Amino acid sequence: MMMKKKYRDLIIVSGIAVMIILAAVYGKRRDAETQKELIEAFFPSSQYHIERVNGNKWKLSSSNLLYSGNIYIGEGKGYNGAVSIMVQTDHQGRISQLNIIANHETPSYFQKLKINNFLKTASQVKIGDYVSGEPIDAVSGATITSRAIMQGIRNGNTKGENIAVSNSFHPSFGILEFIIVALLIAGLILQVIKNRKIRRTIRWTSLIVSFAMLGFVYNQPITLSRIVAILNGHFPDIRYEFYFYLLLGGSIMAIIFTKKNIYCRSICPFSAAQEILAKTGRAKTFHTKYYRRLKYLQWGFTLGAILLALVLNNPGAAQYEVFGAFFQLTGTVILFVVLFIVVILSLFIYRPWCNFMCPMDGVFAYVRMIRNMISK
Amino acid sequence: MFPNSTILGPLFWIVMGGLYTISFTGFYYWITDSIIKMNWWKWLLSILWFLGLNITIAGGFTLFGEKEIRAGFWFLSVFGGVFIVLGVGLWRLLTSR
Amino acid sequence: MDEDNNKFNRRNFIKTAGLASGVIALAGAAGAGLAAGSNKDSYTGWGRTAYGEDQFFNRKPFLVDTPTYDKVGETRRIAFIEDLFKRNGELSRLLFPRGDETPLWSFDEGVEKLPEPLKTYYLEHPDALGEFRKAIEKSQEQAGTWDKYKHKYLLADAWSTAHASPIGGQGAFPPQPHGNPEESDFRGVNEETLPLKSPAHGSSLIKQIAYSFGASLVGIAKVKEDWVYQGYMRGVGKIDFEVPEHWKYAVVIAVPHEWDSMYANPTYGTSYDAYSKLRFIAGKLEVFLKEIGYAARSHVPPTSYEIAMPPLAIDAGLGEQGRHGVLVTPELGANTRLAAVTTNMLLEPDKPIDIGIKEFCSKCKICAEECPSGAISFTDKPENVIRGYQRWNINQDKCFTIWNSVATSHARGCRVCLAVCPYSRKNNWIHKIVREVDPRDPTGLFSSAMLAMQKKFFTYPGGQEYLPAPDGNNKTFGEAPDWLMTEEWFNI
Amino acid sequence: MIETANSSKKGNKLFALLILIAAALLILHLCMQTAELNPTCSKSNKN
Repeated sequence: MMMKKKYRDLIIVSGIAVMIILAAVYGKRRDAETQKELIEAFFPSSQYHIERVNGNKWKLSSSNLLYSGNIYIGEGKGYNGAVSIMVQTDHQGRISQLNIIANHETPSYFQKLKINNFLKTASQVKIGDYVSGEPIDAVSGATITSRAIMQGIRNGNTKGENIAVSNSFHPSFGILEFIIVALLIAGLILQVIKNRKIRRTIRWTSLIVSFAMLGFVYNQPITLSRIVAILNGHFPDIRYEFYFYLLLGGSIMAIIFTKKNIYCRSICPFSAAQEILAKTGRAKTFHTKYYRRLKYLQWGFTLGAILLALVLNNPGAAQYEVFGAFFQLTGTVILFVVLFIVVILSLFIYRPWCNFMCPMDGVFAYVRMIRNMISK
Repeated sequence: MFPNSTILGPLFWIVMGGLYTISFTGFYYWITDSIIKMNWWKWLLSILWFLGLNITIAGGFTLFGEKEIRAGFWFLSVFGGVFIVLGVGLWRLLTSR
Repeated sequence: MDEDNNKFNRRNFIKTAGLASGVIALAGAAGAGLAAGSNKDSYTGWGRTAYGEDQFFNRKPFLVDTPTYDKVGETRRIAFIEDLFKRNGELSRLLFPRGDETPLWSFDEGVEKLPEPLKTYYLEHPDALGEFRKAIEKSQEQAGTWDKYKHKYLLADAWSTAHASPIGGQGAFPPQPHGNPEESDFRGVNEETLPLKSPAHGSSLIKQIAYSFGASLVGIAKVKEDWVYQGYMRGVGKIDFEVPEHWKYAVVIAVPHEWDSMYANPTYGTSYDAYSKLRFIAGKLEVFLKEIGYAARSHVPPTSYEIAMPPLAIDAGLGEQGRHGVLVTPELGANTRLAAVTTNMLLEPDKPIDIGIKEFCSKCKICAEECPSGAISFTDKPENVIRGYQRWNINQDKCFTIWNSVATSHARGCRVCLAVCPYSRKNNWIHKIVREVDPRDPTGLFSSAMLAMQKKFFTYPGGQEYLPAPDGNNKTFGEAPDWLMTEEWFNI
Repeated sequence: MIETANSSKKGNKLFALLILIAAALLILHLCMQTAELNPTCSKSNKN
């Protein structure tokens, strides 16, 4: 019996891994094919002549002096992975066109960013100014994406022209990182302390800190799209998002060494929200004979979303959490309806989102499965 | 409120006053007929909740009246949601013990 | 037994009725809200009476001794050439001389060939000349595409033209002054002047009169030299002049634009509705002052003035200056248009107020984000020093290029910054609560929360969208009133 | 100590139903999001 379970686990773990790898490979291939089509979409061959110089630089000629020069294609690290930028400059290095040709940012967020205004401002600077840094201010509320755009311009230009740049590593340790470390430590302490009163104090303190700071102030939970971005090979820029590595690494390490999912228990801001709602409505744990089936549905859903996003090569496609809707009031109408249902449910049953819908539950369950297999 | 009449406005508010009185009396009877034990702060919270709900609805509809439809819906759903949650919490508080 | 039963039934009835009336009361609240929102009395300054006492914001708690603009170092008066319209007018006369065939100057000749003071100005502001050239190009471009839009905006254009009709040309009111101010401001002054009981009486009287002429807000300030233009005087011409002795006090008058059209800028709104009202109010006040024996000169928009209005209005306690350079008043927000009458009547000046506009503007930035021209600064703190005063400064030239780009029959302005300003709100209970609470909250948390709601709940099309194709889609911030939508009344 | 809501009770069927509705809505959300994310020229990509 025990042997049988072990084999079953092995099949599940490796099966999922194979599916993810296949989906990622397929998605990558599709992306490469579309590159040339993308340029031609902006510069149709009837009016323009394009000639490939290298992977990042194309020569452009046409009757219009403004639209002849170079095209650079570069990538910047956005919130959910790469943002591909196409810059067209005239012979003086002035930017005449600046386009985002592909991005993996979640559409509902992306549209909020007034990106068109930003692009206009960004194209008023010479392309050379991007080599040394960020010549214009990032759009507040879209810092990562605006930085990604500037990074994409720099990346295309420097790679296309073989300009050497130093990309030094300076992980910044700010308030956010401090809070995350504190929450991780509190989560670990909870595993060892037996005194109920102290446990309760620590748990509620960290829940409220997470609710307020990770939720409302920074709005930085772990989201599925970021996991997919990593699976897709796009690691967030450690210079700006050191916190993310701390959060994800800490949570996974905690599972490996203590078997406990401290992220969901006491760090996730939306779990904190549900705890508060549960306290308000005196919610009870929901027991149903279909519990297992609902759980498989939840995990299958997560896997499906991951595979979908990998095949589309677009991590944003895996986004279905309601964090944004709850903490920042961003998201589609459907997500708001879901959020409404979840909030009402949370008043009566304990943590409905975590138990029946949250994708991170599946991700951490998978990590724990691997851990259990190896430790045996 | 009633642009072509000077009397309908005051009448409206008289009727509204009546409605609030009746609903308060009705609530009082519900409470006294049930096992719920009320005290001053429970009364205060209940009244504040109902007042807040009124203001939320009036606020949302004021925005509708200003042709700010989107803002009105946002206002109603965000604060309405908050008031539903508070309402459940308040109910649990009233019925506790 | 029977009585018990009766009592029980009555009790049950009231219980049910209570529940029902609770729900009906909620519906009533909804109805009252709807009515409050759509109530025409909420169009501040257009209330049932011209005196509209209830619309005013109680300024007493926010009176301060020094106005909220920041003086840093040496200050100086404003050269008339620094005024966009005066400058563009001078340049246009060279480029497109009336009757004369050949232009006196063309862009290709370069800055050096320009006459003074244009030459010095454009040498100091090299971008401004290029921006004006772009504005002219945009204007021609828009004239070419106007055919596409002229039916859609027929009513808006006609409405704007109607308001503009008493403003320009020979028959304009108030008539342009001619001759020295020492002469023209005293022309027709009643020789008999009755002794005034006190300056306070004077102020009170003038305000009542101005309200009765249709002013929404009236404030009184001492004329400060820094706010008086230099280099040009109406009725005299291009001269440098000392501020005339008899410009002792300025009565500053404010009116809002018609609200619905203002929200539907840039294509449906106009500046002329407020301008023509202001001209009538200020012109009549000038006549009134002369009739009771005092020298008076009205300073009215669009260009007939010797005094810069916003700082004067700050002195008069009407409001404070915002990021977009426009005066923000507690009652009307940025939907405030100004005129003034200078007089030698002894008046009691009002005190300036501080309701925290600067703090709010430093965190809001909606106008900067929405400005189609990018003329409004994004800096957190006001960084420009303009003639010795530290403040946010808009790029006039870029702003004017957009005037020429929007889908109107000719350069009729934009005013998007007035429409999107969170302070530009009509006078109903929900905005009144915000208006009263916000300046009383020293922590700024309330305004931050309101700002978050403002940004979240309301739709902002975003800068470029206000322009015609291909740059944008002729979007407006608010929906146009049906009486300005041609398609509601005509087949187009 | 742990209070539980049992699915055999009538009211709790509603909870299960609501969970399923939410799940269905999430599927709908993913579908619509995917449709919007056509990688070559989605609306937001065009300047």
